[in-house]
Amino acid sequence: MTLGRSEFLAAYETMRRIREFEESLLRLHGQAKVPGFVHVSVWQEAVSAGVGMHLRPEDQILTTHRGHGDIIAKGVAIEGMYAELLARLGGYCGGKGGSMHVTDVSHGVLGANGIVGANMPIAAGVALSKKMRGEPGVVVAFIGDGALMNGSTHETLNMASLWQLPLLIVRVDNQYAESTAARYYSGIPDVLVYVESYGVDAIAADGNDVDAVSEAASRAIARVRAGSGPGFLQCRTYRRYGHNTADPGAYRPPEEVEAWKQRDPLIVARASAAAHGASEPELDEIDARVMRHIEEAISWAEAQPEAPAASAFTDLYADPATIAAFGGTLR
Amino acid sequence: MTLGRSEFLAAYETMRRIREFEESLLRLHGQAKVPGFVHVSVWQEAVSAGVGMHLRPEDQILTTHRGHGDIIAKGVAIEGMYAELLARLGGYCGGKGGSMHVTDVSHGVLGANGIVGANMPIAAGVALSKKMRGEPGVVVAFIGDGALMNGSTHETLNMASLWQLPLLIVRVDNQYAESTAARYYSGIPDVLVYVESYGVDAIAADGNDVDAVSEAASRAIARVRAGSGPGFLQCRTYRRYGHNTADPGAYRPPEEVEAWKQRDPLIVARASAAAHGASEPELDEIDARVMRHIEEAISWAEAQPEAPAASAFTDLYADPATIAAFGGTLR
Amino acid sequence: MTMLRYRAALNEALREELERDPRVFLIGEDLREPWGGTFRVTQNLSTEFGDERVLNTPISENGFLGVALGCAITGLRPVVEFMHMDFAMMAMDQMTNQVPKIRYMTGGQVSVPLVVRTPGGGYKSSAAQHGQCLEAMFAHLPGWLIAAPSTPADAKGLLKTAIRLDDPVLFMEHKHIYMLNGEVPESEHLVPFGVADVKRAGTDVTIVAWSKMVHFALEAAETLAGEGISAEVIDLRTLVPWDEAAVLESVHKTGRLVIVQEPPERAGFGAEVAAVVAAKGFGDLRTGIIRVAGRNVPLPMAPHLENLVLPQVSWVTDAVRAAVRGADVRRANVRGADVPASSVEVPA
Amino acid sequence: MTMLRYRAALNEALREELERDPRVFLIGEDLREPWGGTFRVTQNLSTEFGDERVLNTPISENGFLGVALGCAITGLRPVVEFMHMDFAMMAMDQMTNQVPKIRYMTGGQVSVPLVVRTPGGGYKSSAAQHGQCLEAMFAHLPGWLIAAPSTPADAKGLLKTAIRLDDPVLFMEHKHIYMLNGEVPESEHLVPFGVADVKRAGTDVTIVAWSKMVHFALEAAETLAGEGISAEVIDLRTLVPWDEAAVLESVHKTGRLVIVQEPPERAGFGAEVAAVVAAKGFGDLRTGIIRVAGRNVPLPMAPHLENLVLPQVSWVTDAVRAAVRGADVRRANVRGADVPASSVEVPA
Ligand SMILES: Cc1ncc(C[n+]2csc(CCOP(=O)(O)OP(=O)(O)O)c2C)c(N)n1
Ligand SMILES: Cc1ncc(C[n+]2csc(CCOP(=O)(O)OP(=O)(O)O)c2C)c(N)n1
Ligand SMILES: [Mg+2]
Ligand SMILES: [Mg+2]
Repeated sequence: MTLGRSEFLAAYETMRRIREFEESLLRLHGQAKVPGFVHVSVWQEAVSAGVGMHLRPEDQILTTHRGHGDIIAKGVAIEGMYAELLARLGGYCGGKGGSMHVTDVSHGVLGANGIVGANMPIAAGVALSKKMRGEPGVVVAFIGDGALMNGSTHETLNMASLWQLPLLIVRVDNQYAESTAARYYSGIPDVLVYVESYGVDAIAADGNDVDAVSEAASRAIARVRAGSGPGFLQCRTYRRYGHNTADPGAYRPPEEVEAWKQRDPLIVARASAAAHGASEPELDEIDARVMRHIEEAISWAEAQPEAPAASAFTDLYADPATIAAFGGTLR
Repeated sequence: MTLGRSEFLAAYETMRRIREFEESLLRLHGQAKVPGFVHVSVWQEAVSAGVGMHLRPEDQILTTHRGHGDIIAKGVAIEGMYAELLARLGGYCGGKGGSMHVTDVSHGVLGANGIVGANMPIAAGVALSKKMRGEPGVVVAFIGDGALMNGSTHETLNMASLWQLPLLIVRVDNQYAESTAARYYSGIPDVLVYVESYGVDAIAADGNDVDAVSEAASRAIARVRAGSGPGFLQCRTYRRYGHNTADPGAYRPPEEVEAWKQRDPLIVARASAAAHGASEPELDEIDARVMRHIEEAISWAEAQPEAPAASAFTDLYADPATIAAFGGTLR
Repeated sequence: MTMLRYRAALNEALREELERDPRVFLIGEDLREPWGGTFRVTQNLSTEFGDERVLNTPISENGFLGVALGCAITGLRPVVEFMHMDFAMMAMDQMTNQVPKIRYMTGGQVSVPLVVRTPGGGYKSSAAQHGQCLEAMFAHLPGWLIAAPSTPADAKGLLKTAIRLDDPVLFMEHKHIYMLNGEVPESEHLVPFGVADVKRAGTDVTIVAWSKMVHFALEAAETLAGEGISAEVIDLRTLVPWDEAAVLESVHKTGRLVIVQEPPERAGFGAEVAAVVAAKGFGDLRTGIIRVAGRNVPLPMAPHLENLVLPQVSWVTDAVRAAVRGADVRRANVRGADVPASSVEVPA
Repeated sequence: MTMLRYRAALNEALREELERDPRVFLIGEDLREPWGGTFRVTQNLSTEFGDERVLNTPISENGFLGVALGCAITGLRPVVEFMHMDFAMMAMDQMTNQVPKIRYMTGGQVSVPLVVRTPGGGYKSSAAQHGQCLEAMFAHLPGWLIAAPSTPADAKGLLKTAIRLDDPVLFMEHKHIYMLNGEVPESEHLVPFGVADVKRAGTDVTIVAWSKMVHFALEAAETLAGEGISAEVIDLRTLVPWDEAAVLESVHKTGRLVIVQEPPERAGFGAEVAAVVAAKGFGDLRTGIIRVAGRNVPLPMAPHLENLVLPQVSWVTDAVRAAVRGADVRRANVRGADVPASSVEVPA
């Protein structure tokens, strides 16, 4: 238990916001309002919140297909996220990105990614860029547990160590890659030992306890921020739902799901409220405030017009000379 | 010192054969008889010989752009290798492969590879195939030190461990990847620790001492052969020449090259001759025999006609139905 | 004949070939029960044939394709799945430099009886990294055979053939038609590679398509018939080899060619068809060759934007009308205002 | 003007841009002194600008391209080198799913001022994994710009432009002409993208080429001039965008088109040129479009085999003669016996 009262309340609010955002997406997707497919992070909120609370405006994150929580915890407005996912005007990516590509550069969110593993080397580059330009800050790449097996992990850990990059990799270990449990995809006995073998500092935290995540993240981030080289934070957790909106999650034993239900990070947090000097009614009030915010944000987003048709053909190229060249006029 | 007299003499002969083969290629390339570019393994012969001597006909190897030594040590005839490199009839790959692709399936050589890292997953597949088909034998993938940094290494080590494949990776650590010394490409403090973190058994041997390599290789291969899972053998060594026929090797301090010259594996072996119960004249005789063989093999290959023109258009597809389909007749 | 969905037809092909040949096995991500593949193409197969024949892999596309290649050159017959075609890019070294070249490079010492099954296809609001049809890239790499079936029957028949061929096959399925129903011949149904299927006969214009676009072509042809335009629809079924003879014969009859492809126009496979006809069938052409294709932009997530970027049936009908109108071949200007100018890419 | 070799012209472009803009840096394998790149294109630059501006990387192509992308979207201007174009396949996820799409996917929140320099090219007996020209693959991926210079002057001028553009550029060099000498304008020489260079004017036939093939086209044109055939040679210089107008204008004049490309014919970029002309320039064509291209096989190592597989000057002259002879456009049969039937691939 390391969070002070106000930090705890803030973390709780972030987790609740993520939770309700994710649950609302399932509803909106069920109503065919959110197109495509969506990966939600319900029960994983403590990782997003516990890491995000230690990040500053100059810090940057890159996340995954299951990244809504990480993005919200970095301070991005849910209004723009809803607009994006509902393909409305005002969406962060003009409706072109959607769930797997939410990006808000102004808040240091350099993108989610639909390709497992691909965000890691890009994040290493953002970190290298900071270092080369002498800019302060930390870069965080969130990955899933299954992503660890992709070659990108190896290439990134090696370069991050070699070049001593201000990069923190946070592994959100929900124990499954789609339907595949870790024992079927991993031959690595101990992930921390593996990561340490690159000379990268690696620690673990209970991913369902926001106190634990926060404590570990604060240490890991401080180390990276101090210029002591890259770090790695492993958080064991569990996802409530199937892999995405197309998956009932039948490959998981019901007892297992039931056991993790007890460890819902919001339940865990509520159980610790008193110890943090917070009261149930305070938390109820936060819940109510978040619910109102969610509803308002959805209403706002639904009231926006569709992303304009013209935007299908913008934003591919940046340079006026390029655009001119395609148009036939050249500088 | 673990080799018996006759093993020692055989290993010495293999090393000498590799040495003279490689040196002859440099001459033939200089005379513009061997086209393309060629990577030779001079001073690395102890690794090829020390590993190769423990391999059986049913064992299979896959090697790299610098793989002539590994291939010779597996028992492949140098005649066919010369023919291949000189683009003559009788070359193992019909002149289509050349130095970087020498393959002799009948001797268990499933190919060199021009793409760094690419042979590892293929080798893992050959090992899986053995396991699935219940066939005996070990698969060896030779890699360079620089190759370790490629994502393929990670994916292969993980799958090899996960599926407990009969695979041995031999890392021929000549301390440079082209011009780049290890300190500029690797952030991994200790390669053995790294490899062990996958649950893969890893050992090291002095790559310029064929006794040491043989001792380590015999243990590593026996373990894999016994079905105890994959292994890794790290052999520190040095290459005499530049990276390939286009490289003078100017990035290496002359003192460094000079120091390694003293550790030429043939010199090391000769110094240990008496201890192995062998005499200088015996080794001289081997040298002479090898030299004769090399000259005869070159003469033979040079006397062969060019690889036939038609072969440029054969061997792309195997299936008669495929070939017929391209010809317009279909089954 | 039984009615089967496209994905069930694929499943049946896999089942029959797993049954027939013990060397056949499946390898890819999440193929086993109770999941059976992200698009459920491998449903029940791990239950029926055991986990030894249906391998789940780590998310290591380059690695497990390499593994499959190692198996293929040593006597097994792997059928690989990449969950979405976009992910084949992670395995592109093996896809480019290894699988299609190893037989040639080794002078024929090994064969590569390997199938890569993977679904391409947009129209699902899945954005830029989950909907590409990348067949053109592989068509440019000698060594691959490529199938892109449009119907359940062809899906089954081509997949069975692919598994039996001793050469590597890129088998492009299409996400958007997995649920399409159709009649499928039972058991030994083998469709040969390189033989197109004339899905509808016609005399005024030839429409060439493959995969999902065949259905757009057929819909357009139906509409056009009502206008008195008789369109012949040719489903290539396989792209390497493709049935040049069938297309040239049709163009000889119709004198007009419209090619429909889903992915971006530039350097797509439609260009190859156009180039061959512009060489070998030039004398038969009465008007310029028209390509209907995706616009040269990535796929946007929003469905209404995606529909501006991906071909629509109306684009096909418009193109055919333009082709038929294009009687004056001199400066035919086939990209008139009413034809989607699919190469326009950066409007103001 | 100074005389410079192609690779020295590239080196000069890099030096000038490193000098001009502190955000520019180089990243790739073995770029630093005393090696200066496998083909010595980056010679001396690490000495002049320091190791901070010239990064040597591990053999992690996908990884370091990702790193470069991360730098590009945060204000730096990386110039990446892949030692051989074949190795770009190791980085293909980043090349396909990330670099060219990230701007679009994010609704324009980031730009990608990133250049990937990489040499393609055979004719060096380097076999199947060290000689591919893979430009067609990238032309099919919206988001990339592509340059493929044939001369030292264009090498310099296009590379400087590429580095200054805010969009990702695939810059395809050619190994076989690195030592080619030519006049190069000093300092501020900027060649725009999308503007072809008519390297030789002519009236009977248009030959379109890029990269090394331009020199074959020019050699062929010289020979043909002796036979009274006047060939116009157009060097596209950039493939995305490519100068359709220049080609269409030329074909309008000549009525005949021969396209020369080095890599395998099937689904190469030549098909795109053919397809566009078969659409927009159809009315101008007097005979079928002929492609001269590599055969549809991987590259064999043996030089005498490689020369059967890769285009030769004689193939170009033969093709042009066939085009000029092809007066009767009806069933022109442009692939006569004396023209290399470059799609024939599996003889008995
Ligand atoms: C390269 C690549 N391969 C496969 C996929 C399909 N895919 C999407 S998410 C996923 C599982 C990822 O597992 P994990 O990293 O544990 O993240 P989680 O979904 O559990 O959050 C897979 C296989 C992909 N997107 N990219
Ligand atoms: C994927 C890939 N990247 C780059 C290269 C170019 N290349 C060939 S050998 C080599 C260095 C390899 O170093 P190492 O693994 O140590 O082997 P060594 O040459 O020292 O035997 C490089 C970079 C390649 N062939 N493949
Ligand atoms: Mg997971
Ligand atoms: Mg080395």
